[in-house]
Amino acid sequence: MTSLKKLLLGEQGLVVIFAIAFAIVAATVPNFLTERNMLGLLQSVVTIGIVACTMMFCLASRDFDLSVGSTVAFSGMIAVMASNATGSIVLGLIAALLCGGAVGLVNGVVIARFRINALITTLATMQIVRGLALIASDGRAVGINDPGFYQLALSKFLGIPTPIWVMAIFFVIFGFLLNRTVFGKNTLAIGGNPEASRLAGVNVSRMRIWIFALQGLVCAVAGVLLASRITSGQPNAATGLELSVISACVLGGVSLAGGRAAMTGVIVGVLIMGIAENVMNLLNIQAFYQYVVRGLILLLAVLLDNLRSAAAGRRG
Amino acid sequence: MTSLKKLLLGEQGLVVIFAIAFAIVAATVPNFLTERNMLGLLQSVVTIGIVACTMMFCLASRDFDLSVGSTVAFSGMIAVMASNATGSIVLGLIAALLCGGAVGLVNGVVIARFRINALITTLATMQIVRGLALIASDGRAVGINDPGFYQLALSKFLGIPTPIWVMAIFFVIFGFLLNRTVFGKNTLAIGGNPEASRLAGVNVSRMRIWIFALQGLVCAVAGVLLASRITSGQPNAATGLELSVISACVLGGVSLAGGRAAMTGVIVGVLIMGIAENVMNLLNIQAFYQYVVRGLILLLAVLLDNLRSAAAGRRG
Amino acid sequence: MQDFLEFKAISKGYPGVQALADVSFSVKKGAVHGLMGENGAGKSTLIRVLSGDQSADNGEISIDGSTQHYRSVRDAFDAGVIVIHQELQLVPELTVAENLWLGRFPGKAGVIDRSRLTNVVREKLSEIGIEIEPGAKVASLSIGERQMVEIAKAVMADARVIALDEPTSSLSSRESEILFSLIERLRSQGKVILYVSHRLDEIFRLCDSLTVLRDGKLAAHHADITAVTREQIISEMVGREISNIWGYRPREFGEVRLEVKDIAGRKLRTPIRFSVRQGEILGFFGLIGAGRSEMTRLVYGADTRSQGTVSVDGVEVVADSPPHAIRGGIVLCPEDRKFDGIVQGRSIEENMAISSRRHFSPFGILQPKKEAELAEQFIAKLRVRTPSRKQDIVNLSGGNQQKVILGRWLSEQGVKVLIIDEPTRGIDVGAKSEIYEILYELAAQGMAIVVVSSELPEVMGITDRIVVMCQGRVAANIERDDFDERRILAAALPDVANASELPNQQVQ
Amino acid sequence: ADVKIGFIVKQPEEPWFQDEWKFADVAAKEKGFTLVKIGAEDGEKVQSAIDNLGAQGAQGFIICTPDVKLGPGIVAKAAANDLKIMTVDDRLVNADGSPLEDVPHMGISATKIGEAVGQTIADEVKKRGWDVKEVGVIRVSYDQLPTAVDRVNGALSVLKAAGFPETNIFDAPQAKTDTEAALNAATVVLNKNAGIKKWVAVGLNDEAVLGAVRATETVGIPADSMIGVGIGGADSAINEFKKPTATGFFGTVIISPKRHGYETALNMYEWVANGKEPEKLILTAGQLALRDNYEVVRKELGIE
Ligand SMILES: Nc1ncnc2c1ncn2[C@@H]1O[C@H](COP(=O)(O)OP(=O)(O)OP(=O)(O)O)[C@@H](O)[C@H]1O
Ligand SMILES: Nc1ncnc2c1ncn2[C@@H]1O[C@H](COP(=O)(O)OP(=O)(O)OP(=O)(O)O)[C@@H](O)[C@H]1O
Ligand SMILES: O[C@@H]1[C@@H](O)[C@@H](O)CO[C@H]1O
Ligand SMILES: [Mg+2]
Ligand SMILES: [Mg+2]
Repeated sequence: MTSLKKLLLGEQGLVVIFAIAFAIVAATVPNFLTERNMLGLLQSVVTIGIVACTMMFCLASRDFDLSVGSTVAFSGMIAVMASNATGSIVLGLIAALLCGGAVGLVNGVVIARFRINALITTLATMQIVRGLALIASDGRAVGINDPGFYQLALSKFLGIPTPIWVMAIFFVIFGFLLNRTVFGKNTLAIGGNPEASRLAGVNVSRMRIWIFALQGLVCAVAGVLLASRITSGQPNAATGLELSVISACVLGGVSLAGGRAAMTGVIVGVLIMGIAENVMNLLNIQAFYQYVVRGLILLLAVLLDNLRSAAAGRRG
Repeated sequence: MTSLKKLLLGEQGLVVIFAIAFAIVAATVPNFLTERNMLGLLQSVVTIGIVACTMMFCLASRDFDLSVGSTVAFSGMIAVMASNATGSIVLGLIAALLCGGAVGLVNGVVIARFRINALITTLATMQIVRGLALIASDGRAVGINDPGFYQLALSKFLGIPTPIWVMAIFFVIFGFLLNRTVFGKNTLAIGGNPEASRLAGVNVSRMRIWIFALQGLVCAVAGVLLASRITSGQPNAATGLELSVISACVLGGVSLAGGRAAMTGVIVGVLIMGIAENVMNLLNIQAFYQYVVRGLILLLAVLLDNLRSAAAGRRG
Repeated sequence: MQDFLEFKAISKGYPGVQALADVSFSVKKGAVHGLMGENGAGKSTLIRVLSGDQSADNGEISIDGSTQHYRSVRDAFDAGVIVIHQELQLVPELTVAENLWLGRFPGKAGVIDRSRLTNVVREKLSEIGIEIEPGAKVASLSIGERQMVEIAKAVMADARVIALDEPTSSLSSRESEILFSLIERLRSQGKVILYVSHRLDEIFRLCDSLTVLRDGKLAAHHADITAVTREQIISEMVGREISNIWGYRPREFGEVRLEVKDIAGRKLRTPIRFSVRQGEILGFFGLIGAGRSEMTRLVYGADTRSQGTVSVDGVEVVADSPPHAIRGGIVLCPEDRKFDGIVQGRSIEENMAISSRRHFSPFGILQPKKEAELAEQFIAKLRVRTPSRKQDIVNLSGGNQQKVILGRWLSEQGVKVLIIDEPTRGIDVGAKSEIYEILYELAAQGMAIVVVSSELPEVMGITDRIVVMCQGRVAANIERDDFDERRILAAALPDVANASELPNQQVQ
Repeated sequence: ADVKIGFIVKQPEEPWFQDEWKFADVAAKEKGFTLVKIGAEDGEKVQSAIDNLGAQGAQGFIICTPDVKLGPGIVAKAAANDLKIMTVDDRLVNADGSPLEDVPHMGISATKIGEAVGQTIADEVKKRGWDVKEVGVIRVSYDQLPTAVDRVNGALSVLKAAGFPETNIFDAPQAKTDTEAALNAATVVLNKNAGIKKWVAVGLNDEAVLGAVRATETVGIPADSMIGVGIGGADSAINEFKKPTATGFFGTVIISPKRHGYETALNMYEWVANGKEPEKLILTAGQLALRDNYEVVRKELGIE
């Protein structure tokens, strides 16, 4: 009894709660726990999962990035257009990474150097970048000429599609970055107490610029994989992604007030979002009711986590 | 020279900058400064303007409300359905206010009493309420039976349409509430330091509940006016409103970190958003470029304000 | 010995305030140099300039003969300067070790060497006698422990110049002793130490030389501290003589005003009962962590009580939240002004009127004139140093912020019970005696006052009765006639054998 | 085995798709198969929707795709999950823009529908005896949606041919696809050209045209000086016809969700259960409905 309580309320409580919920879903929802469905589910969260890695850093350092959806669409677009134009997939990828990184860099510089509110800045770049994507493509999707491009998403390794591997590798890398490196600790420090970090000699504005630039790069990776999966560059892709990603992070215990983040939490947050969607479709829940259910699941998930941390004596 | 500088960098600097920008636009953009266009412009910002009044309180107390768009749509829907069903416009209005207020109350109680993150809570209610609006109407627009309902939006007083008057009255009321009442000061205090305010005797959780409930009521008013303007209840109305309203507030100098807000600022923020849209259409700027321009204007506006406050020695 | 650290004509102004005006003095190598002055005199500003955090408008600093041109905290650090600020500068979400290494983590290629991270810290901490687990999150430490972590920063960095801004204001005497011996050791290593404090006996005990600031200007410089007296320093600071700082006057007590029966809460498990009469000032004394602050929070309803009742004038106050307590006539001045006291971003006036304005705001509508009058009144009465009542409270010096919070409750109406947790922490000598005067005045009007303090001389000097707490329990209840230092201390100590745990004892 | 068929649509909140689903459900009930309805707003959602159908053991699906260029990806995904595929409303295309002819399709031609709108307006203007040179055209546009561009351009091509001068065509870009956005954009056009007294409006759907109609009402242009013709024929248009007095919303080109929903579902069922492959291409036409005949038209189309 007490050990169960300990397990639930401990550091890894969220993971435990998630495992229990997963087991219940697996036992009750038909077709859920099949290899096919699991792979499908994982693929469906690739974009959110990858982008959540850097969003975690962004939120942990008390920043905010609304431009991720646009950047994913824009860099996917660029990847397709550049590789169509040059005939080389590699050049396409490089172009996409450059563009994504550039968007992130601009965000970072404007926010950290000109000290402009992150919400407004990224709301602005969100629109500007979406506009650029639309202008570049004249508002229409751009098809991929070289079928080799599709292989990025279609290829498999050990029976598991490449995008899932990429996501998994990102989870590992960014988990390591957060917990084991100076970069990660400085990120948490900036979020936890910017003033103290500055007084301790952390170069706060350079850190913030780096985080945003990284975010841009990571969005480009997600954009390329997305374009490959949907076999075209779509200027309207990934709208609303920002809110899903931020929700996944917050669900996973990342604090919007900065300073608190954990990779396992974010992974769980991402999976909760994916599973909710997946199960609702498996159960054939009507579209309008899906809205309501999605909202309720979000509420329930944070409520549970809150009860847990309240019981554990932390501040709300 | 120095007095000009003082004017620009003073408390009312944003207003002055805005006035200058307005003068430039009026002088250079044909058809801008006509009575018709001014009235059209004001009418186009009625929804944002009204909702911004309470969003200002919400942000000033360090909270966040993403559910406003859904609540506007839902309560507009309810107003139409209830007045169709009962044959009485007044009953329809009451029903809408009750529903809007109820949504706000639920937000407030969940956030303040169960101490759940406001972003997640309102993201959840945003979806739940949108779902309810869709379910209630089966996803269809609901026409208004009684033409008297249209009069809410079409009627004029002193040549100015009622919705503009309503917005103006809200500006006055909420400006007064913020600056001249205990309620306003307590809101700002909570935003500055919630724990200190609590210990100073401010009933923080009751205040937060009130603010959200008020936000819901105000959304209902905006929803009713919107339904009247478009002569039907539309479940898909006002999507994305939350971001526009929050931008208008932040543009107007409301701090997302709480504790800072001014009604004049918010009015200017709302007008900037409306004028940007209006002028782009007057100048016939192409749709895709409008995205880019909109983003740039947002950036420019905060940048100017920032330069101003940096020069004035305030922290960014 | 050589002048090692030199301030040359330093000036620094903020809008409306000249925080430092043409301040010059120098400190020798291997010396502990005291820095004193009233609240708002400019001590912290000088230290911030030294730390590279703020740049002076004019003047320069030279270390070991070379003029410094640093533009950031980092540069100052590289030049061998480390500063322990008046406000704690820790990241609550990180561990003790991480906080101590912040800004210069050990490791290769950006990967943190975790064993070095904790081992070095463990070594250093035990070397200086601080018993804190390096892996503990700072958020889980008490204020005193956090202050020790802050101080440990000075040891972690191998600096030539160390500045400490009011380091003992929230330390227990045992912790203070650790700090003092640490300072001795640093002095013997030839470092320069700049030491800010309002406690004269600390200054006399530690310092070799002393500078007094007043209104941002150099008021006095004493190259040899043994050549000055307390009285002289006080008059240099305050500009007048203060003969008897306590100024205690006996009073008549009336009926029981505050009656606390068997209250307990999560952090205070053993039920506590006590009562205070009209006109009585009751002191609570104990070591840090004895549970005094927790007790005050329970009485005030700031934390939830698991049991017990609180009544005022025989009427039970259902104080499950501060507003209820205030309406019942109980107010609390919390001990942690940064987190529980000031409302950042708001003016002095608003910080003062936040509670009392409800009495003169009909239908919730403000009366700006009344608020202004009130603010002016208490700014004058408490000698708050500020250019205007409209000043944002975060721009005030630490001590002046504390005064504004006091003003908040002094301006409240219908107060029957005033609870003050550490009333004079960080407050200068001059203002201290004024605050005591105010307390006597209020008591004379029939108010029941509870004063929680870690300074034994203060509790003994101003209260009518002392409740001693130890490990969450009431250990003794002593009337003024029986006040005896030894007896009080004996009751405060958990274990008589552990006699090193003495609280601050400075008698002035 | 039990037959399970998916029906994926791009915008489940749109009444049109609600209707398509409703009629598909009728077919499901008749034939006794399971219909799984999934909304998929973008390419990524489409991918997971197809995976999801595969995982639950469906045999085929019908889709209205969020973007026609998603074609190759959708076909590949369907093949990977061993699902039969048919498209409805919008036809999938290749990277080079040519239609994927192998995939059976039932749909409408966006350009044709637009042309019907243009024709209706041109005829009515003539009937009212307006001088085309003095009539303003509001083009309520939402250019990031390719179908919207095709429809609007279809309408304008007819109007231009009928003599409407290019200089009298004014763009009113909607920031979003709702009525309020159209209303705000159209208001600016009207105010900017206060000299023009007679107006017509085209747009991507009924909501867009309604916005323009509301705008004329707000600036005081009488209902008989405005001709707006919408596309779709869902409730927002019908509500307009039900109003006691005629508004500037002259008519709408109704497209029938019944055939699109019911027939596609039925065809897919026949294909899955009986191996009967559907026709490769069926194009349905829109039908004009006006204030006085909309009930009849709707009956004819099998809605209502
Ligand atoms: N950022 C700021 N903006 C405006 N005024 C400031 C600012 N920082 C300090 N001041 C003012 O400068 C003066 C000196 O403050 P400082 O903090 O140096 O005092 P101090 O001697 O450390 O006082 P205390 O003993 O209370 O800590 C005060 O009047 C204070 O209000
Ligand atoms: N931040 C904290 N987290 C957990 N326990 C704490 C914390 N601060 C204090 N405690 C514990 O709560 C109890 C009472 O502490 P409290 O702060 O009331 O003591 P105090 O006598 O007022 O001392 P102080 O001078 O530190 O305020 C002690 O057992 C202490 O160890
Ligand atoms: O997007 C449109 C939809 O609105 C409906 O009109 C059917 O055709 C689709 O292409
Ligand atoms: Mg100080
Ligand atoms: Mg205490």
